[in-house]
Amino acid sequence: MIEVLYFAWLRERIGQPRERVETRAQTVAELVEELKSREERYAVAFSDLSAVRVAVDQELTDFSAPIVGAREVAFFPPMTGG
Amino acid sequence: MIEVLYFAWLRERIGQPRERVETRAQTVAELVEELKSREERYAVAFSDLSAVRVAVDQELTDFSAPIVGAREVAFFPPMTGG
Amino acid sequence: MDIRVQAEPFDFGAECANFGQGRRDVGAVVTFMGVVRDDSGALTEMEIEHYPGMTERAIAKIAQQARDRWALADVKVIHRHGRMRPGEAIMMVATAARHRKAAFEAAEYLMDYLKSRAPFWKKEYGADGAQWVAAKDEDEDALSRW
Amino acid sequence: MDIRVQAEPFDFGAECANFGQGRRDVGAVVTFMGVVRDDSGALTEMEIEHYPGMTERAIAKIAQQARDRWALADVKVIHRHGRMRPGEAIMMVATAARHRKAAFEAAEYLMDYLKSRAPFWKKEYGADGAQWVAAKDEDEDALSRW
Repeated sequence: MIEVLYFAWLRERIGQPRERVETRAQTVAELVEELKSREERYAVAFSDLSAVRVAVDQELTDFSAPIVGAREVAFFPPMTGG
Repeated sequence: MIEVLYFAWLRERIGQPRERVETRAQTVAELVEELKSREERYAVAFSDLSAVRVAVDQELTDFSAPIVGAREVAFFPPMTGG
Repeated sequence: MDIRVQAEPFDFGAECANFGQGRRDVGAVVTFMGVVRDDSGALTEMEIEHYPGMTERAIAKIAQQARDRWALADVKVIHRHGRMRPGEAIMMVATAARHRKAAFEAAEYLMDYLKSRAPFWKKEYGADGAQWVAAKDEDEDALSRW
Repeated sequence: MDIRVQAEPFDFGAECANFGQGRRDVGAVVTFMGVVRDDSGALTEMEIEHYPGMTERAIAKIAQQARDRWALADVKVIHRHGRMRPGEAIMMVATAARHRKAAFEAAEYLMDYLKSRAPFWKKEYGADGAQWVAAKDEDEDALSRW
């Protein structure tokens, strides 16, 4: 079980801020494929991955990152702080 | 008659902050030559002109600047504001 | 080092007042304040979403990097989330260093990284609805200078 | 535009407090404060001599150039003269602009020009006597970037 979080327009498109996901995915990319295959809203939200950033256990990383043993994975658009 | 001002170590070496000078010098450079020929303290203060800056009527300029009609000429070392 | 992520407004003047003071090794203090700007004339509010937990970690890491790289005597970062109106302060950074070059560079580094590497997302509310502020290529490009 | 040349101390926090506030077209405020630094550990006082009249003219010209070049919403420059002790504020600048790049650049421009083109001269008093601070080549060189 892994905690999956969504922020900004990804949260809005997926329709929830977080969920617990049962998965055997080894990497972020595999988790994304699994989610996309589950429901249309995920397929839409993840249709253009160049517009999506990911953090594993609150550290910014990329889609090839391993998630085995991770507590949380977060998806969000490019940040606009400052 | 022109008002001549000195600042920082130029003021200290010349021994006064300002003086009125009767001169026929046409340029700053001519004024400096005239002062240097007057007394040793001027010759010492103006011995290295690369270390001296000049303003005519409160505008930074260079030694070739004309001083005819000017009210004041100021000599000082490179500035250290900020 | 003082890092705060908060919904409440902060007092920029009061935050600047004592920063970097009372030390003999500080010659330069630089501060930056980001303010909600209304380019269209139709902005009613800005909302900033953030990622609690990661936000604090990301900012602490960025601030520590700046502190080490420019040997800063002190660093401060305050960043708000939630809703705010045009003219309100969004965030601030402050740096204290021996020389002005280090203080300026460190403040710009903090801003460049907070802009693109701290998990905040801005949404603008106006007469014509709400929309997420898009990240700019130039903000991402700005990181390449460091 | 607010330009002051004075012997009295100023309150950096209070000067920052309202600067650039209450406008919808300001997104970025940058401030810089220069402080008397004691590198040797033996500095007792710093004295700043200036050229009354020319100082105000030179600063006004530099500030106006910055204002025009970066379309600043506001500019502030305060510079002290006379004697001050380690830790005391010597001077400050503040810039308000739409974007952070303009606010930062304008503040650095002001500092670079105030450093080498405003008629101030610093003298340091310490245990081993007094000496004039020499201008640095790097300060003159800094002007070439503008």
